[in-house]
Amino acid sequence: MSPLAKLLEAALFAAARPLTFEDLASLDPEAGEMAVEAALGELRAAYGDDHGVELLEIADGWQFLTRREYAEAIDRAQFALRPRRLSPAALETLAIIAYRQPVGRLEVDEIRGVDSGAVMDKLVERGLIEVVTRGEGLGRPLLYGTTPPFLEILGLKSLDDLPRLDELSVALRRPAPIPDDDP
Amino acid sequence: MSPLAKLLEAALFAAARPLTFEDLASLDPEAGEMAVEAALGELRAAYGDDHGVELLEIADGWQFLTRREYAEAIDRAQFALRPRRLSPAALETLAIIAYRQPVGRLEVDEIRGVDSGAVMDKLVERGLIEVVTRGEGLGRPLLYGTTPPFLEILGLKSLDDLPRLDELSVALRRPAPIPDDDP
Amino acid sequence: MPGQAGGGGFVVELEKFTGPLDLLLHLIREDEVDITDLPIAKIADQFLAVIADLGLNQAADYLEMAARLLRIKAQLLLPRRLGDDEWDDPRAELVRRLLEYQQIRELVDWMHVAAGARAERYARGYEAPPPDAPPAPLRIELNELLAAAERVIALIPEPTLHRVVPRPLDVEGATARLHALLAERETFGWADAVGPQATLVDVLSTFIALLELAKRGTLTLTQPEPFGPMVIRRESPREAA
Repeated sequence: MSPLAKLLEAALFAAARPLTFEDLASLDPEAGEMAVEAALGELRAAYGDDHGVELLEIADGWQFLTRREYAEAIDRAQFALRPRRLSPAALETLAIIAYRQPVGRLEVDEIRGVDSGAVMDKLVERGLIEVVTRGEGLGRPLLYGTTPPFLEILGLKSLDDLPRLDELSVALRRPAPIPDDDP
Repeated sequence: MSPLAKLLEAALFAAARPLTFEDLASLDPEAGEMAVEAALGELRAAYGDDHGVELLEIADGWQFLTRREYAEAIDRAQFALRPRRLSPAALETLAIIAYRQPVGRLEVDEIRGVDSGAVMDKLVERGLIEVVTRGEGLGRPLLYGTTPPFLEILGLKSLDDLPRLDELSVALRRPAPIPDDDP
Repeated sequence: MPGQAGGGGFVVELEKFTGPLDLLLHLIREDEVDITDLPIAKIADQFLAVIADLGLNQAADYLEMAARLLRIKAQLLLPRRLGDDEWDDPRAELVRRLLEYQQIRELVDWMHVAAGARAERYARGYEAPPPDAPPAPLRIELNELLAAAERVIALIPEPTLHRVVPRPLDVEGATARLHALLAERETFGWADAVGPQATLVDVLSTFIALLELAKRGTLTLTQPEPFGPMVIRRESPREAA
């Protein structure tokens, strides 16, 4: 590998989080964008099928993650902590915020049909949503949006990777048989 | 690489600590010691000179570490990149203090409509605001103002370079309908 | 046997529902009925039975939904004239909400799968100790600060801009001086009143003080002839009254 590719590799290994293209480019201020692009390509090629880890595009950045087929063994050995799962209520709230952002608490409450204050506080605490602005209406309510860590826990490159609402509504019209439910 | 070597690679990558030989052997209960030994050798060979990370045997076991020659660049980048930004709450608080200085905490709370103590403590910690005097009123409250680093970060020569509030409103507000006094 | 995979029928449990809409949707799916033509009477009864079973009939959100369902049921039972075009289906709002919510649940399922797939991958577990370097520089854009200022301004219901006007006039001082003069002499002139080396501010202050005291009846101001000097005379309280 080229020295630049090795430098990127080292940085991506050192960071436990996705690094953006700008992050990577800043590692060597003398390298141009083209060189960084090429080095990234080199790195992706090097970490092909023949490795236990792979280089993935997540949250507008790049991150090394282990291949899925090794999850069980690593899990069993308990060398690493599995990320905490989100509760259905948390996922529901996140879904609404992801699609309606910026969105206020009242609107989330209304769509869910329950008070969502506690769930939203938890999500803020976990860094999955944040206040992005204030609304126009009465009391200028705080409006929330999703954060890069939200994309990280779903393994998404960007919000565009979420299914489009109109794609979904087509699927929703027919009374869908629940998959995998039959024994 | 052999499947076992890839499994070891994934586990070593995911582990928060160095893994001992026994740890590694426990990943696949069916693999014998010889096979684990061989897979480790395979892995060491794969991460030879041609990588930015290397597999090292240190006191407590095996661990992937970035090569030393890249450490400096990564450290440098780590502080050069991603300049920290202020949260909307911090910016609002800072704006109030910049324009109202010297100003007490109560007044800031009142304008923002929320408790601003924690945010102000952070701003003090970051050297953006400081106690400049004490007020006249009850309890002689601490009054805050902005610091020279605040101006420096904004690239302003002095506080006079801050746009006046009335200019600001003209510049940023949507053209408001002129209120009709006479019906 | 794959006991835990999929699901063997619907096991009703508390955590299973994230709210009344979730429960409602569950009942609708279970009955395989059409959301857009909701059999309200049946669904309402089932809803009430389930929340009573689960002890959810204490939860405000569920109770509110139960009340809503019963109201819609009652409205549907009211007789209406044939060919009444004005009639609004009382179910309409609930149906709209249910469809919207159903879409959200679909997204949740999708996100659940995505999060599950991501959870099968581990990120680097070992985090190198932070470098012994200065912390990242802080960046604030002037625009950001101004936008924040603007947000703050918008927060203040009535923008109260206090303009501090310097008040160099010293009417109080002039009043005190006039009182002192009145205590000494019964009459005196303008020159005495205003004092030596009077500034414009002194003149104005003294003049306002004179007018004020005259109004109060403390003194009288007379000018015996046009363009002549002004005479200031003490007024006794009795005469003033």
